[in-house]
Amino acid sequence: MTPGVAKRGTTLAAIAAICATLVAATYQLTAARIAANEQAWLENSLKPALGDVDYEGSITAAKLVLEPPHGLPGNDVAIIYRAYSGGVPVAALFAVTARGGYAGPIRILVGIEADGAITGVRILEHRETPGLGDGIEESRSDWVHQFYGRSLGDPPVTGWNLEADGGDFDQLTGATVTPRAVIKAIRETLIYFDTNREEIFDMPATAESL
Amino acid sequence: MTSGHFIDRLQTGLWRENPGLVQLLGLCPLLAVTSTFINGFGLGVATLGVLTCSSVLVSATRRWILAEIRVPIYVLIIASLVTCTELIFKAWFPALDRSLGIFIPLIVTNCAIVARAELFASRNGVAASFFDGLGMGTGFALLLMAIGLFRELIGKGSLFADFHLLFGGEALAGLVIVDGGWLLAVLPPGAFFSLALAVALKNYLDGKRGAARRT
Amino acid sequence: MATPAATFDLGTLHGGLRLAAHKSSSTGLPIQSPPLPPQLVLPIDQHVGDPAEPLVGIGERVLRGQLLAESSGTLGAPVHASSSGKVVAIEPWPVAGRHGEPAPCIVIECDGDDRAVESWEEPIPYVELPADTVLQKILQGGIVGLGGAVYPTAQKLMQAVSCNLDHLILNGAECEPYISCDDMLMRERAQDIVSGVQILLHALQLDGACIVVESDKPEAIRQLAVAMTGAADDRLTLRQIPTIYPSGGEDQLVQLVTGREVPSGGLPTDIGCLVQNVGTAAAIHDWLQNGEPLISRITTITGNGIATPMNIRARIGTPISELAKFAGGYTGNARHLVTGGPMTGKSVSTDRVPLVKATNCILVMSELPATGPELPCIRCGECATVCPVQLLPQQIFWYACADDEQQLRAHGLTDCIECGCCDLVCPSHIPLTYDFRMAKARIRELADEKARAQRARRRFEARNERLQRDQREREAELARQKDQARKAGPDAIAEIMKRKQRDDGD
Amino acid sequence: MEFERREAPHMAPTASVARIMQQVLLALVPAAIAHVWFFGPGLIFNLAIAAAACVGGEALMMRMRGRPVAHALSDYSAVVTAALLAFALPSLTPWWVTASGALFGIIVAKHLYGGIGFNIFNPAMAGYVAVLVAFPMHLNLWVAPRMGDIDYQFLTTLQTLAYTLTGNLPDALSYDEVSRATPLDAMKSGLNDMLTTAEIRALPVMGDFGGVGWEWIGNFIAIGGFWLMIRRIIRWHIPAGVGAGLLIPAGIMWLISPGTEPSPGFHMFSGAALLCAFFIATDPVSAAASPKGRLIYGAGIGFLIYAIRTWGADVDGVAYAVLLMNMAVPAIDRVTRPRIVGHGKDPTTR
Repeated sequence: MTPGVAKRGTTLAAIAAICATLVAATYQLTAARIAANEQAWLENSLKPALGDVDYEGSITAAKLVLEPPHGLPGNDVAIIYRAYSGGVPVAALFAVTARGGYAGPIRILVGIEADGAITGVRILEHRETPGLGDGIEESRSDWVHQFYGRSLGDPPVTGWNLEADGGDFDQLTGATVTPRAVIKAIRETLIYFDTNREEIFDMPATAESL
Repeated sequence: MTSGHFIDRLQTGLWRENPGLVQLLGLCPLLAVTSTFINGFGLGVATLGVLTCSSVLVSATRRWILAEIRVPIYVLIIASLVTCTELIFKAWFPALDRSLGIFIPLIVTNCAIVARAELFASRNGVAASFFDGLGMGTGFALLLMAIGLFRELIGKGSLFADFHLLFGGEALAGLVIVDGGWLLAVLPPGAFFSLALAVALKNYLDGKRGAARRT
Repeated sequence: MATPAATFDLGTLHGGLRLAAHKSSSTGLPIQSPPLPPQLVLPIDQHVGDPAEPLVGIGERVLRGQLLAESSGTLGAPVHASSSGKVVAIEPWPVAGRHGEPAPCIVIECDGDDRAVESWEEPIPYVELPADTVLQKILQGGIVGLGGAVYPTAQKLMQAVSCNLDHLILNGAECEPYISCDDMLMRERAQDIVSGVQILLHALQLDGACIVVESDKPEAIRQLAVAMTGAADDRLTLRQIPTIYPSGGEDQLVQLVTGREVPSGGLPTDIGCLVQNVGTAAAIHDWLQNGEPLISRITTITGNGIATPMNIRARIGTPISELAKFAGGYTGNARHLVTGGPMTGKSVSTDRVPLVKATNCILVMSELPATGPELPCIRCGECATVCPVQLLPQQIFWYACADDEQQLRAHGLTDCIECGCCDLVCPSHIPLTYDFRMAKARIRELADEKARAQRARRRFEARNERLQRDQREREAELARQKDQARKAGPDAIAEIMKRKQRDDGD
Repeated sequence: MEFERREAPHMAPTASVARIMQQVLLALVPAAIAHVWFFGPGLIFNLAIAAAACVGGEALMMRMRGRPVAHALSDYSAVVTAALLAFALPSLTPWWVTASGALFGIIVAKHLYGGIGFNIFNPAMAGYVAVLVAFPMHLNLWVAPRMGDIDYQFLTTLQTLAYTLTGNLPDALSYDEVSRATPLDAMKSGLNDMLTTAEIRALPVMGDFGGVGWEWIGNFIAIGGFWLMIRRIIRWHIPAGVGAGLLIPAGIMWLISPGTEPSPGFHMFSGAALLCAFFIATDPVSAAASPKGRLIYGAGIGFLIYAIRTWGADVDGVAYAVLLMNMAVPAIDRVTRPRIVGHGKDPTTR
């Protein structure tokens, strides 16, 4: 080993060490805040779908992760968050995937009260045409509001369709494909909830693999 | 170096050799995040910080940096600074961090930063490098903000929307001028058109100034 | 009609145009003979090739058919007096070949007697003569290609003999609008054409020739068929080709008749074909059988600027103003004078120019209808559709604007035959042919410049090398002398020094 | 006598850009009448607005570029761009959508590239894509055609004009009542819902080949196109290429799986395929130069239309197909340069 190489190696190592220290220090400084932010963000993003349901504790704690096949819409992981009040189940949140949109899967969040009425619907992720299919987002139009408080039976299962398909629900102006996919996913979620109500609330939370 | 030199450095970065307008560096973040003013502002400030710090650090350590290993060292410095920036954003501006997504970590790949380290900071004093980084970073940030402002105005019909991403608090709609706009502007093609218009405008102004000087 | 003796491959022409013929106005009358003009103006150079030198002086009396000028070089054709009279001047005079700019001419004041120089009275029994003797005879007749290219016929034949010829094509296509002189010639003098072709066959030692006529000349075809039947020569065949401009172009005719393509930059003889105009064949007949050199030709005088369009057989050298007078004079709207056809003819600034061997048509036209300004090319591709050489004129135009020599060559600018088809179909009214002519000239200039630069560089390098060599030689000589001196010792050095001083003193 | 000199050839050209463009416009008239019959007078308003914007934009740009304004306007090319854009837009389109498409096409796609003859992209299609991206909602509102639909709503001329000027429908009507899925839309979402083509074809919007009304407009467009071909304004290469590029893959897929693939006839008579084949792709400026190149260019467009319709997110792919092939033109021109007569053959071959 020549002195030149040794010198280069030492310089590099020294600078790497300084940089690592810098990053480590920053991490120490921010880690707690970041974790809190993440938690808050998740809670905040789930909350709107729960409407004004009162519950105790953290909703993210009692999480069910279902691997396909699970009977819920979509053929990827479905997540169910459960809300309890005094040990009594009050509502469940379903993060499921709607198929049949224009541009790939649409990840939606459906909140259902214990009695089967919808507390809220939110779109988590989608790639629908901007200005057209993205009206399903709550921030763009109040299209999702029409589902609030409705349940399987109000309307009956055949009514859970677009008006254009003989159902009870409006389409989005200029777009039918995206709303149709979303309604279908909501309908299937409602049916799943209806048939599996007990199991959903009784199952132990899935262990965090983090 | 006199203060005149520093002003000159600032002018170079801000206008004459603006990284975005003239050198056309860092186009990926420039085109991807500038759909609103606040996004442009966030990434611009982050880039400015990283660029200034990296220039100063590279300049300060330039005596010990051997030519053969300079690139790994630049990468080390810049990557560390970017990681720190990302952590800071995540801790204090989480919403903006989500809105900017991958582009904060991607500041690492912004060639404007490596270019300044290689072309300027490694050959000049700390003070000069500081002003160079400040000038270049500010030039880049201002361009990001200008394009963000333009695209937001044309594409969404609003100005300075979503300020809560940066400052927290209640969601602000900003100044909504008209409801809805020319959506094309906030989509990727709009970014290209906006940058092209900005470059054209700069060339036009330079040409006009050049003509005025000649006569 | 004679039975076909040779089988021909059938080719097709790419593109081309079907143009309004405008020929019937000049074919109503038989070929007319205008009176002798008071003055004849004979340009000394009426052919392509080496310039000719006048053989007569001012004041000299000349007879019809007398040699006036001859080329000193290997490529040229003599000029004969078209009538008898006195040489009054040898001076620059406007000529059609240069758009009305002056060129050296011999001016003869006709005496009206039209006395002929002594020549052979009897037809030359060419069949008994060896082929090269016949070629030599043709050379003396001053005959050039009468289709308009004016290449000296005898030399064209001589060059062809050395090639591996298998096709002799007689061009009676006459594809340009307005021109009908070959049509009238074929109608009225079919026998003379057949006779001329027979002479050509003998001179070339070929056993087949094909006379090709466009299908819009039924009367000419009929007369030729009659003449060929009369001649009972089964070496001759007659063929019709579709009436498409520019089927009468030499290369295009070869392609149409044989299916072979003349290679870029080459001649039809490279692929075994020789093309002669029917008028040239008749002129060969006139010279060898009647002893009359090329002192007159049939020309069409037509156009809406002429009162009575017609074909006339006029003496070479007759000023066009005289011919126009004979054809009833100009109409009120005569604006442009063109020698040759409307597609490739040359616009001339004055009618003082004389009729020359190349003048197959005198076209007097009114102002063309206004076509509007030149607009940007919209790349419609019509020009490429009609281009007989399958060029892409729109691309060439683009590169011509950019002055991109390399791309111009790659896109075949030098293969452009300047037929004018692209001009006519261009909806943007871009003068493509003119632009291409200019671009060609620039390319030639560039090539010349490059060659000059190369020569200069070579000279410079050679000079450098010479200087270096001289230097080396001087050094070697010096070294040798030093060496010698060292060997010879001090005395010798003193001797050398002394000699050197003496030399310098001289 | 003295004469004026001029350059050969001494014959007047017969064609002119203005005449070509006028005849293209004329050829669109039957299809326009059919369009108005089936979809109401919106096309006329769109045409007027697009024409005004195109001509205005052209004049403005020529002025800014210091070129003669009158020349550019007298060639009618801006009007043709306007007509093609108007045909591509739904009959109910607010004026600012039409105008911004027209201005984008003329200013960005045409003049920033150097004006007529230099534009790489088809201005009408560039303008269409710009508004398609910018106003997707407005470009998805096709009114129901005049025939076949039981509960079809038809706006009066005045209501149509009001919509064009304000972007608002009459109070009593909602968008969903006025608009209907286009045949391509219905086919795509039907297939998405796992319906068979036969079931989809039974929907009231479907006609014999394509959609009700659409197929008739297609017929008239084809008639106009063939008339242009007879007049030699356009050549057969590009339409044939588009047809082959679209119909061959569509035909093969349909033969393999007629239940899940729409028939070639449906592809041809739906959307803008025929308009593209005869009027859009045949824009000479942005097309390939040589006949062979034009065949390839057309086939590329046809295939891309099929590909985008079948595998893409968009319902119709004409505009994108044309723009993509516009980009390929220099490459096509390079490889399809015709052999110059007298070149590349062994001259001694007999």
